[in-house]
Amino acid sequence: MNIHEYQAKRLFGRYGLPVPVGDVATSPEEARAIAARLGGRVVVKAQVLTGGRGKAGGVKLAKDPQEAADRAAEILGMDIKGFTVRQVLIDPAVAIAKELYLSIIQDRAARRSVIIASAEGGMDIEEVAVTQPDAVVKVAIDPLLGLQPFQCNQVAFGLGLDPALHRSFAAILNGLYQAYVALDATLVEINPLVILQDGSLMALDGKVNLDDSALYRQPELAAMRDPSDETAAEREAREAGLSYVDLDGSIGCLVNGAGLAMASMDVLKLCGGEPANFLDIGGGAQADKVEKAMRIILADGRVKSVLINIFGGITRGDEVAKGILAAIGNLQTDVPFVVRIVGTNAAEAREILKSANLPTAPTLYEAARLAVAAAAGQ
Amino acid sequence: MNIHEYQAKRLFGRYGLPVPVGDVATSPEEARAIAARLGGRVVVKAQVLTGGRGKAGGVKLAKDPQEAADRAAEILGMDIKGFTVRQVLIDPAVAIAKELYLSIIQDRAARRSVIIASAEGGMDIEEVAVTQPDAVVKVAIDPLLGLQPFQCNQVAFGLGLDPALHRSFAAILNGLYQAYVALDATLVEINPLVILQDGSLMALDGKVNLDDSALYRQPELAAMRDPSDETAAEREAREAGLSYVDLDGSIGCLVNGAGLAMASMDVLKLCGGEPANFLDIGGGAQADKVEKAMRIILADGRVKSVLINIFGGITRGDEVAKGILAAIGNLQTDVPFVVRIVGTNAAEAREILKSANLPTAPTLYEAARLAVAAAAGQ
Amino acid sequence: MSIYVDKQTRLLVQGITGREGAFHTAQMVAYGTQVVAGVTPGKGGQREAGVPVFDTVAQAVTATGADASIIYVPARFTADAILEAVDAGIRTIVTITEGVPVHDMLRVTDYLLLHGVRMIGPNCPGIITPGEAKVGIIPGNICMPGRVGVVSRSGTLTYEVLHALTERGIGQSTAVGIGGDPVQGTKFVDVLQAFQDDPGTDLIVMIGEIGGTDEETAAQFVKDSVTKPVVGFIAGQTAPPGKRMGHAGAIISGGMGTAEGKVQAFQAAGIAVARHPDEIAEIVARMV
Amino acid sequence: MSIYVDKQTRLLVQGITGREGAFHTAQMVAYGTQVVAGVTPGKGGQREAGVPVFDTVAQAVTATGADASIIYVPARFTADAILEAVDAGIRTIVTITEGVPVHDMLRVTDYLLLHGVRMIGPNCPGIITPGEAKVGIIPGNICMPGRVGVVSRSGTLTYEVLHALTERGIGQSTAVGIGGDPVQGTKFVDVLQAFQDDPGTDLIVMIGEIGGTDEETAAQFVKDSVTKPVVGFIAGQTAPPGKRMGHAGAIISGGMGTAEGKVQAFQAAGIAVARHPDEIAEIVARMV
Repeated sequence: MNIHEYQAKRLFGRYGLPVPVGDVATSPEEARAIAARLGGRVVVKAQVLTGGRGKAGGVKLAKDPQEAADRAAEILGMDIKGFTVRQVLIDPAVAIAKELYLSIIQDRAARRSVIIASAEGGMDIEEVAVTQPDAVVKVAIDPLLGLQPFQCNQVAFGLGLDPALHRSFAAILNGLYQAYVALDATLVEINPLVILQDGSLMALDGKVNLDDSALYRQPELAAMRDPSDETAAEREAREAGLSYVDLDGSIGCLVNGAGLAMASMDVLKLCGGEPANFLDIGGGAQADKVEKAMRIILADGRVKSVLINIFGGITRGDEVAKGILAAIGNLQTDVPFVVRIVGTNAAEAREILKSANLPTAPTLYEAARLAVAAAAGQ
Repeated sequence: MNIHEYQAKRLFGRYGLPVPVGDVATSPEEARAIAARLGGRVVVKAQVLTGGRGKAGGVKLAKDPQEAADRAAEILGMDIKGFTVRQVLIDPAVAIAKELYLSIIQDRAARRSVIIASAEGGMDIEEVAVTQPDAVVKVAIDPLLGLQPFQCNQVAFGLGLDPALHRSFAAILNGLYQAYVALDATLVEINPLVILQDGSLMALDGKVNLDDSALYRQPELAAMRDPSDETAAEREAREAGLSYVDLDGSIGCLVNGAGLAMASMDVLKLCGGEPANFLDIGGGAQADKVEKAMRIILADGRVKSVLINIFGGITRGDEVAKGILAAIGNLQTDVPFVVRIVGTNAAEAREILKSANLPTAPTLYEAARLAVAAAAGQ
Repeated sequence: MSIYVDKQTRLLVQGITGREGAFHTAQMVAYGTQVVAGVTPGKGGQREAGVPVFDTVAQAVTATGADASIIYVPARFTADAILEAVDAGIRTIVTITEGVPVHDMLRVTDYLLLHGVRMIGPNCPGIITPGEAKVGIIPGNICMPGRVGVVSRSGTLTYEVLHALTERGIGQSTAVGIGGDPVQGTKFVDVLQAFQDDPGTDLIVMIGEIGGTDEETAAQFVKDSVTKPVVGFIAGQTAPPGKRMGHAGAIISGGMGTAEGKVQAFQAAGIAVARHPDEIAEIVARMV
Repeated sequence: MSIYVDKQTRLLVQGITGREGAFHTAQMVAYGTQVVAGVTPGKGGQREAGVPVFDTVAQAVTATGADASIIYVPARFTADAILEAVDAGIRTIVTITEGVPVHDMLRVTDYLLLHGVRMIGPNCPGIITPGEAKVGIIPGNICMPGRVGVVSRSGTLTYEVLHALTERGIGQSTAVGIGGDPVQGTKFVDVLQAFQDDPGTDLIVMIGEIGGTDEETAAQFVKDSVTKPVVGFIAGQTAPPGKRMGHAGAIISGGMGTAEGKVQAFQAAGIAVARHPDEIAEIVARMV
């Protein structure tokens, strides 16, 4: 789960990081009031859950409250990479001497959290890593020990920071790591971390990605979820305990297991179709869950056919088939279904489905071919 | 460093442990006022930095404020194992269903902190360990992981606690471990941890031993030091950066290095003498430190002679000898000194000392023999 | 021969009295796995599927000599359960539980590595050595003893492959589901090394998916250190970037972890890559 | 031959520009120890006693190939310095610093053990392999090369013994001061095992003191696993219970750690026990 810049910076502030004192506005009037309260020049920043808002015109300077309101009016409602801007952050403009980059991420391959820092702040770090690999400092943190003082030194010396800044930099890095652990974050990023002209450090931007699996113990963070970060169907699926991702194609997919669901999408594509979604109904195939999943899939008007691919494992295939029939029976739809059940009692399952006039197939490839044909009206 | 029961329990309270709501009194009048404020029966407990106060009559029940004042009057001023009682703790008396023992100690051999628990509370745990070893539960804590929930389970099941108490017991054990780490304790102990008749748990007594080496980062705890825990000479030595322990003999010892100091005492004993002190002046032998050490030794009127045993290592022996002479020159004393210097330039050192009429010896044994003879007036 | 688990494995079930734990314990016992003990705090002294239940892992190990453990406890208790197993001397752990916080797993996997304890999972279907032991939830009836080693990040997709192999009469030495989380106790390379060392394995099937770089690392390892033939598949060729596809670890981010890159890495390492799942067993059948 | 350090040891000094660090670096260099680098954060680029100084241990190791480190930093920075050395791949660490909090050492020694890194100390005089390398503060001029191994919890008491041995013409293979703290990186048994395995050591001198049970454990180890003759001494026979005798670890508590008990354990293990320090070299002289 992602949260907005203003939320990230508020959280950072709790861990002692120096952040701007700005506030968030949902209207030009609010933006004006905040700018007036802050005094001086401000920066108006679109709050959207995607990158690249600067290039898209979502970040603008304003020299007074009226300009802040004008800029906010321009930015609010903008579409940035498919996200509509509903909030702007009004921060005081600051005099920047230098921009740095600082983040902590989970390195899957190393099974370690890694500090990534660069003296080239404000830029895309992945680009810096490619073009100036020496400018990127990486320090891995032992999860049992946590961040150690010597590692703060390594990063500070690696960035070539003025020794006078080492102490405040270490405090920021420690605060950032504390936040990272306490918030169950998968990424915390400050880009840019700026050295102001008065010589102090400030986290001018902030980004936090959260671990969905840990939200149960982060109720405050869970409540920060922005509805715009998922479609209505995705939210409905999440609340029903289904893994679902909206896609652009015309063939709905209903599969048990994430790997099998991806593979099913892949085979549809291989057969010339386009999947309308990823959907994993999880273990077994209880009738109520199947029905809920079908409703979500069919709510997408673009869906022209549905591929159901179930591996009957410990749950017997014939029982799964009955569950699917019951679910389809409760739905009023003309969209054709192709069902493929494999595994335990698959033959019996196919008999049951055929007797209900549902097209079946013995292999995934064949089922996908039928679903693609059905979507094409054949 | 040790602190009093009432201090330990106040600290425990900060970590969420249920402790009695009593207070400490230095006079019968204060004891009366506290008992009146608490209401009901109270227990009056001597606050001394030694064990066995119960057997010594230092813990008494009182049914009302007047009795509390009377019992406090009896206990205040008592001598318990050489410690004078200057404070009493007045705690509400509670209805006890069962007494448990719970502590966390540093196990030097295992280089681990170890939880020690027993269903036989209120008794000397070392006795229980010998007489009923099965009644003692030991669980070692990994210092990198810290205390884990499964370990709380192990202790709770090991004690045979009612499952209804497991949750509150785990909270106490977690709080105790937090305190142990946060306070840099070498021991935290609750004896007894009681199950009250209402079914709740309470830390009725509390003991905390602190790591002297960590006091620099525990200023609040360092300030709790009870002057009665060390003699005036020990305090003076500690403040001068000298390791010093008061003993009962007649021969002062001034040595560089703790092991060599202990060995020097041992040799005095072997030669029929009794050391008056342990004193390690540490690395080198700077004249001012030597002089300070001599003043502390000579302040003890029982001292009849002084053995100075110095290993001249990187500091040359002749320089050490000059430092000793300078220090002795500044003191006005009739107490005889025997000096032994070994190591680098020891021969030159002996020449310098002899020319100043100080008795010297080539070996520790010989020096000790001379010091014992000198103390006997020979 | 086999890897990780066999007839000698003395298995303990953590969370044995839960719904999942009880159901799968019965399945594992029925399969012939030596399930010697179960643990559920507070249920010590009971029996589940004929297996004695203990309050703590230490008690269970002392009483039964268990040397492997399977974990079915809820996600919020999983890290503690794993640490308890390590502490009690268990040497092989299979963690079925899904949804364990990543920070928990970072701490736990570090601890496991330092203590030399093998863990499979979390969020995995477990291990099966057909005809010997089933430690997890892989259906026993879709497998048969043989000489093909299977390793996969997936659950049901693995079952498909096992089932297809068995239907063709191609048995398996051991099948290992390493799980779909970003931080795993056991990676592809660990299992590849084990299969390479196992005289009972002649060919290896490796089923990857989008996200992370473990398939790329595994491909390099195959190139450098595996002499046995490897057949591979990557799921998620149609997955869009930035979206988590069911598994917590199945996400393309920052241009990394695409199916295309993984397939290329497999091909560059000489791994025979199937275009769709049905093809995996077909290719294996041609090779054995 | 020798243990732990020799002519090949490439030593790094942590805290090289401090008063102690600078003084003893000069001494170690003068003795002939290969001191290849020093570290003091913020002083990178300087030289101390001719040795290049770096800001971090990682930089120093990369630049110089240091494989051992000696630590002279103040107590409050010692745990961090040790962890930095381990992180940079240093395999042998000598920690001279006194007064390191015990909780710090519990964490650090656990980490060292898990990573297989040898640490001597803290609160110790270090190691000397006469004629080869001096890593610590043991005066070089009181030692000579030979075949007696010395291990001790003490500083100057050890110097006494080394000096007495040298005066009698009895040289030493290596002398190790393991330090006087309650929690040590290296215990008597570790050093006994190393001397037992060292073909250059014929006889072992072990100098213990009151507090803890390591001498008792060492005695049992001598009985079980050491075939070379051992001469022992225990300091603190006149120390009262409950009082810390200078060393943080030198305290009799709960009736444990008495000199009497340790002497008995030594004797029961067949160790020749000296009654006073002067006697140690006398006994050794009779035995060699």
